[in-house]
Amino acid sequence: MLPKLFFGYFAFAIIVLSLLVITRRNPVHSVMWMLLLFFQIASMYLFLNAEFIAAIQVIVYAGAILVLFLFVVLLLNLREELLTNRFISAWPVGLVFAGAIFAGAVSAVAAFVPNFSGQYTVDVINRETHTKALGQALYTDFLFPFEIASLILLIAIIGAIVLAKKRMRS
Amino acid sequence: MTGLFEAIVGPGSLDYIINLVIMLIIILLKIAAVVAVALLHVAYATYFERKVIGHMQLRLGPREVGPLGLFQPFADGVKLFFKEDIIPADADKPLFYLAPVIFFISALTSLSVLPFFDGFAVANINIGLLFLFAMSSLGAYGIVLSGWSSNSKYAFLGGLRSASQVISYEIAMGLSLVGVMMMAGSLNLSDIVRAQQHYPLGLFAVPQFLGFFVFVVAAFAETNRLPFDLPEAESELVAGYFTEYSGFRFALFFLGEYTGMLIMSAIASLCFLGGWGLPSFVTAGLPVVAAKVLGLFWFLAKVYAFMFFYYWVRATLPRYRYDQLMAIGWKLLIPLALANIVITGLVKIWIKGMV
Amino acid sequence: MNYYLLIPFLPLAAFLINILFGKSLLKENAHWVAILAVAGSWVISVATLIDVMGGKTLNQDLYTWVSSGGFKASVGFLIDPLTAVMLIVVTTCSTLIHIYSTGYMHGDNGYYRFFSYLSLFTFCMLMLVMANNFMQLYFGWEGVGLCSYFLIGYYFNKKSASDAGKKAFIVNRFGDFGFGIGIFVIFLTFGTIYYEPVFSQAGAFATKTVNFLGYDVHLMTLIALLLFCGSIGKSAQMPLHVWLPDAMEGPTPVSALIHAATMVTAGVFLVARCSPIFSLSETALMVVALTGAITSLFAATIGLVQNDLKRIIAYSTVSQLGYMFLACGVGAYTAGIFHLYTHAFFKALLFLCAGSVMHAMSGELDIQKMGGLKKHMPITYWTMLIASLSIAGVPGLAGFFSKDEILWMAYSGPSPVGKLVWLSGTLVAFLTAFYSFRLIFLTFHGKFRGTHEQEHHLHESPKSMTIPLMLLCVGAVASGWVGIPALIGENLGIHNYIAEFMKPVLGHPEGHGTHGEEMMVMLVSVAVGFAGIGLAYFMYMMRPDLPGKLATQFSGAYKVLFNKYYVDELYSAIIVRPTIWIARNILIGVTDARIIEAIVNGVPSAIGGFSRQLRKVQTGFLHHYALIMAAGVLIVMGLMLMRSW
Amino acid sequence: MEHSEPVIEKPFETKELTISMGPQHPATHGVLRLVLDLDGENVVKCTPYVGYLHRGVEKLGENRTYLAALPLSDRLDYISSMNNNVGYVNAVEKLFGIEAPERAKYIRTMVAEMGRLSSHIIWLGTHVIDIGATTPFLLAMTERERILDLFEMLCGARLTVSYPRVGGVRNDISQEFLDELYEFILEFPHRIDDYETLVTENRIWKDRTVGVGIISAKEAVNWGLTGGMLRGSGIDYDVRKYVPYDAYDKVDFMIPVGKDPGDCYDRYKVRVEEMRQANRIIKQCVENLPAGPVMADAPKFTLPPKDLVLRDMEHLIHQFVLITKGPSVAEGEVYVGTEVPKGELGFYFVSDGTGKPYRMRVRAPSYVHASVLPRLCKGGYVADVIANIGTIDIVLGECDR
Amino acid sequence: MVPLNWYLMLSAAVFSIGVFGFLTRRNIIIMFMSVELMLNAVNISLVAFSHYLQDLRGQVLVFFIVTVAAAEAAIGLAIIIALFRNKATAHVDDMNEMKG
Amino acid sequence: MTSGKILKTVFFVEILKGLALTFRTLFKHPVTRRYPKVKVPAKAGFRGLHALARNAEGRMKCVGCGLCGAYCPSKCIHIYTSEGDDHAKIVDRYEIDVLRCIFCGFCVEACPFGAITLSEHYEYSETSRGAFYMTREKLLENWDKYFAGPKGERYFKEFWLPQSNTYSSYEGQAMFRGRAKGKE
Repeated sequence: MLPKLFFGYFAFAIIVLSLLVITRRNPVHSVMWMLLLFFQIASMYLFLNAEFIAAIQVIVYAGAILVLFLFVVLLLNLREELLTNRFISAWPVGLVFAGAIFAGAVSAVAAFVPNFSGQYTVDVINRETHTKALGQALYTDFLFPFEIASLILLIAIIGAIVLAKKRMRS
Repeated sequence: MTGLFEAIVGPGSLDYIINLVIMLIIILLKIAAVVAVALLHVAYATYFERKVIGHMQLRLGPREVGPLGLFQPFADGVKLFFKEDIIPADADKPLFYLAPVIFFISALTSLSVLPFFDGFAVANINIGLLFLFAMSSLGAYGIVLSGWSSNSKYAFLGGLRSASQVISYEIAMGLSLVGVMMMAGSLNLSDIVRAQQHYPLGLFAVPQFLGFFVFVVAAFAETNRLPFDLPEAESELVAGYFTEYSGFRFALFFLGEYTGMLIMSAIASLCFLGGWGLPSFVTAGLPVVAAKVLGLFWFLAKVYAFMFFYYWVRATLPRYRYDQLMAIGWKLLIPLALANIVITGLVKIWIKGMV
Repeated sequence: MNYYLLIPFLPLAAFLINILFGKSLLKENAHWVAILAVAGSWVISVATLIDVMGGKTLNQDLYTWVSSGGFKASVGFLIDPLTAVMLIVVTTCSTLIHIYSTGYMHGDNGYYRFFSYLSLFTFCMLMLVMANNFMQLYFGWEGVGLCSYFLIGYYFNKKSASDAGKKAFIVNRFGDFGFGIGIFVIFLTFGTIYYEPVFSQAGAFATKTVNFLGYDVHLMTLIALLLFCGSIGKSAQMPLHVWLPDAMEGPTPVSALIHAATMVTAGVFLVARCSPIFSLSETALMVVALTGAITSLFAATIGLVQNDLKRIIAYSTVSQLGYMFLACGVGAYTAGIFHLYTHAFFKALLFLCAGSVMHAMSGELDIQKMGGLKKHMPITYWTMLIASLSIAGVPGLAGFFSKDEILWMAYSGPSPVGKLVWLSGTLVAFLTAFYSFRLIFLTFHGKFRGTHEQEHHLHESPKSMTIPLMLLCVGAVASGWVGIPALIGENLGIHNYIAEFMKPVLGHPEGHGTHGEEMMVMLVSVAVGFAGIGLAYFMYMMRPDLPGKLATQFSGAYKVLFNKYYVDELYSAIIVRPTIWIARNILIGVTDARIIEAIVNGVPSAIGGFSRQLRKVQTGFLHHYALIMAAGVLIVMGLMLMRSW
Repeated sequence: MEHSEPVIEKPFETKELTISMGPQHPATHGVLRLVLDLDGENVVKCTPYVGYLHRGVEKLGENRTYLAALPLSDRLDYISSMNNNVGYVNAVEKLFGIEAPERAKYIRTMVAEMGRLSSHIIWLGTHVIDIGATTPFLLAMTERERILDLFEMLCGARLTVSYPRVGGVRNDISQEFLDELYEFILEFPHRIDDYETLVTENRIWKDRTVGVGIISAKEAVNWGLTGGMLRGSGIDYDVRKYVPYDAYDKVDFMIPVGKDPGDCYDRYKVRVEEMRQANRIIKQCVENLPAGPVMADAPKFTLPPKDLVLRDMEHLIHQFVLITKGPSVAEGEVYVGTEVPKGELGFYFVSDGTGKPYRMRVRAPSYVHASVLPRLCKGGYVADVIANIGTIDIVLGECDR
Repeated sequence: MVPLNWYLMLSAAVFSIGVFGFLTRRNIIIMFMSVELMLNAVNISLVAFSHYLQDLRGQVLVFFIVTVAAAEAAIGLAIIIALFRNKATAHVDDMNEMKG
Repeated sequence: MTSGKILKTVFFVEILKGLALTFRTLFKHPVTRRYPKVKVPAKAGFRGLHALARNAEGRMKCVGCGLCGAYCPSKCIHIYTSEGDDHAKIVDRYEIDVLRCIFCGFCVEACPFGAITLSEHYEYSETSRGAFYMTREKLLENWDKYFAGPKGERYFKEFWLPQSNTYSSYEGQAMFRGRAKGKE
């Protein structure tokens, strides 16, 4: 009962916050709701025994990506845009599409029952600590993707600098 | 914390619920105790600072309110509470209200994972250090939002400066602690303290001197203290991001800043200076309770020593310029921290090879 | 683990310190860090050598770099006699050249940069020679290449320098391409890239063939030749030798360290290191020997007529490298390594002397504008003279022993081309003596031919430069005494220490010559050496007008030689220009103008009408695209759902 | 398809942020107002606005007798009023054609250098505190307090001293004063060492000042800079040395100079060294102080002795005439520049023969130095503006007059 | 015990909200945030899978998604800034230069 | 850069020196004067609040000549006189606007009779402007308050300037006499 109650709370909060994120007029407010949303998601990860992922969610998503968003929003200073329409005029079309995707997804997962048990049971993870287990997986089986990920980040850094660099007036 | 979740995820029964409630009450009491004690310490940290810096400058510091001026923090608190709360016109009010709260809460939350003595922490979680990073990265929101929502140029400049400073130095700080994590093999703060007891002097500060140096500098920058207090550089930006705040909201920033210092000192004490650990010949003959009390004493002594260092440096050094600050962060500290990681790794492999 | 590890990591630490703090803190003190580190490495190398002589070897992994599937690579170290000798060569030269550089580079803007590159180079070179697997070897290989690129282009403001750097880099790519494939083939064949299992299993694959490009190729030959590709590039053998003379654009200490004593010999080291593989393939050995012989002859002839001080020495280096390959090719790896070892001393010395001369001449390199420097710079003169005597093979000096060893091995060895390469080697010895002394006579004797201002400026170099010269000079004289051939040594009771020392790693080819033959070979080589010196004396001291006359008389040959057999022009003609020509004429003129444009103009006009209609789909509005994407997702989702139903 | 302009990559036109620094701002030393146009942290343009403290000193001077206008000069540069007084009386003495007795000259030199010390201490403290170091400020203030105590002992006022008089000084010094002063100057060099320990070699201080606010010697001359600003750029010019007044030709001191082009650090070094030299001058003045009168015997120009006024008719008449009409001066004009802590302070008088100046003009170094501020700040960072304000060492009382 | 389906449905709901936001908002920054929302929806389902299937691979994937999201945010926001320089607007319907 | 300098840079020598200095200062005696609690007496001859002197009989010394008002640089002294029965000048009002006063002490120098004085009193803050407009009565009261007894006599002996000895006699002038005794 209790777990379901908690899940209900998280599900409710996450959905409401998601809706708030996409409907606020002021992007700064959207960012703030998103911050809260990330916290809810991180807490939910804790319930799923993924503490490292929860920490990552807060540190990277809330602490880095969202700050980046906030910076850009502040930098562009879009105050005058607060007066115009939030949505495109054909927003019902979007609603239909989104609804269809939701319906499709729900119908796909409605009858889904997991029937596979891997080696990382809750006990194993608790014994080894989640971070260690994840680290071991990352640095052995997923070493190559890990390196690629670092490369992607490097490219992203360079790309961002090149794109946003101020061009000298020659 | 994992224990709690197990309890929740597992099958519920009445015993469970009762145990749960008792546990919750204990946790709440712990939280209350830690917050109350911490805030008291924060209050006296300001007093301590004013005294220390005063005497370093041939002054007396506060001494009029109460004996030796000991009630000065409360007098300040009362004054701030009753001051008029001014909100600038055109400020974004919700965010203006929210910003100091975020700043303060993010600092306060970090307290929950600090082990004050062996076996005592509000939450002894496995990712303690990561949790601290996560919380300190949230502080940036308070700063940016206060700067932006004030609708003031000085505040805005201060907010941007501070946010980029905090974000930049967070990297250096995180990397500086990686060496500690590697040596301790854990992110759990209690484990880190315990791991240190196998090292000479019971400190990581000795083998990790490079990391410690980077950490100290980054800690100063993270808490916006001299020589890195540019966000609130009085001579340039009046008061930086909280220029427009007054009264209670200002007090929240103020408290948040000092709590931040307290937490940085606590991290330094836990990760580099041996935390509650003390030479075993001292604890050996003592009963458990006394040893624990002594542990708390040691911990606090280390924290206060570090705090004293904060004040000491503030009394001595001038302030860096913005570009120099960034240059130090990115060009000196981060490479140094990376070098520290590499060296730590190599030495670790070396030692492994020798064994 | 033990202290051997400090050997590469001291220079690495020096590099890190210099690159991080050099600009801000150390500035003109940068050399201290580098010198201390390299000197430390040298001390440990000596200790290592002593250990190895005591029979100790080491093969250990330090750190697992990659462990993915069956592939495993690590940072690991192999210390055996070959490595020990290489360590001595690398650290000795490196230390002395570091010291020399403090004088040579004094006051340069990028002082700390120079020293950090030098340290990095030393680190990479040490990693190369100490590797216990091909991956790390390749790492060191590319690392030294990179440093070489940095250092050739050190004066990056100078276009010729940066061009030379690029040239070296690109030319090396050709070789490294083969080398890389070679390592892949090794991995495919043996399933590992560690020396020890590879070499021990090599025999089992001795007769295996693989299908390569439709031909059945002898597997070991394939591997050996692919590896040798790398050697050709790195050691500047025909036909990839073109980069080395150009590399002289770098600072002279760099030429001495990288392009004479250490990096370029990596190719020889590679062949020696992989001797178990090469020995299994007669074809490959023959290729090696012939390449070496041709290159040495070829470079020596070019060296005869060049006027640029450093280039002459550079061609001499190419020629001597050819010699080493020649030795390896006839199976005398020990002799090759021995020559590598002695060559490092006297060639580094030659370069440093050249640097000293440049220093005095304010950067002038044309030997036609020098002369009579002897009285101005006695130390440089005497050391350079000794180096030249050594390279010319005058008995008793280092060059004599190693060169003689090679020639004797070629003559007596089992190689089918042995006699041939012996002939060419002897000829090269003559040419070497000749051009070396041509250099000496033109530079140091006679009258000064430069400008008055230069003459006024002439001076001996500072102590920091001359002391390394003198130390190297000792090496150039004495380093050969560890390999005194049996012919002489037997009577004196001296062994051929180096041959014995190397035997466990490199083996020793059974010669089948008599003492008489050996004596003959030795006498011939000594005789041609003296003949070369004498001819040079005759042409440049007694009859200084003769060279000019000869040049006009045999102007065709002279021109060919002077223009280095037109190799650069040849490359330009057969590779660069045809490519451009094809691009310009065929691709643009025919393909593009006639064929493509016809299609391009015809089809588009047909399509144009259609696409003008179709284009309207592209509204430019992001939302439309997004909507279409969503629709696509929906369709895919629908299809999947339908399949599952 | 409609024709559209090809999209050319426009340079990113950032909106420049204009902030008004001052007149109420912690770092602008009074009521200086700077309007800064910022591009991020970079200063694109800096416009100083002055005049918030304008009191019309020059005009006031024209309505007072030469003798009575002296206290106005106190209030020009109110942290070194002694030096202003000395400048004023030197100019008036030249106009009157009288000369102060030897002892008075020594005393003036002595107290003027004390004024220089106190001014430089303020400059050092504020300059350093603006850059963030708080301790030197408070340590230095201790010493300034001692100087002010000495001033109080000397003439009964701490800040606006009005001590020198036309023709000498107000009163002779007391023995306690002299002894106290000597104690002070023996101790003071150690205090300078303390400040220097905290600042001079400090890497942060160097980072903040070296290469900031660079101005070449030639430019410095063209901008009309004087004092530490000029000497910081390597020009060896000091009024005390080149046009000596009072007892400056009888004491031995050096003029510290920086290098060309000079930056904030050079000016800092120059001024710190000036403090040491000032200390030296005071020491020499104390040791070589001659005996003798402290007022010139010039009854037409100086107030008569008080004890004689009521006894002697002639003196009483002088008293009345000098106070109500002012001294009678020949027509003419005079300019005298003196070296005050900020630079060259010049007084220019045009006399029409009456007891009041026809025109009184003050050449205020602070005004000149404030004008160079935009030149120094341009292209730097916001934080450099602070360093530059500190380094030009202006006092708005003098600047605005 | 909460069934896995619930998490997946929650994930689907958040994803659909993200899709809706992306399809209908005019402000490009909010559109970007919608993308982040969708990524987070996927993360939720991956972590849930990982937990229920007792396999860490799901979480490893989340780790990579976070990395890629960070890279994407950096590049995307840089593009937004570059766009803003030329158009001085953050509304996507004002950006139709790619129109055929 | 010499190696010594590098060492200094790496080990933060100059910063450590600064830290050592501040640490030493921590144990020095503070110089703060705890003003309202502990008052520092003004030095003799301090130019503080004005007072009008009384003569031996207790009458006001001022005769209303008006020199002080004429000399005053800030023009803050106002004297209103009238002719008395015996053609003597009667001072009706003698008023000083203390808020305008700059305490230069020129009025004291101008007064031929030693009537106007500046006392050593410096704590005269008030809450209204009116309190600073000193009338004759207030000024005389000041005299009683601050110059009662020998203090007043001493004032005229020492601080009533200039005096004839500033022109003529050099006996007992302050001269340099080495380090003062009793001060180590």
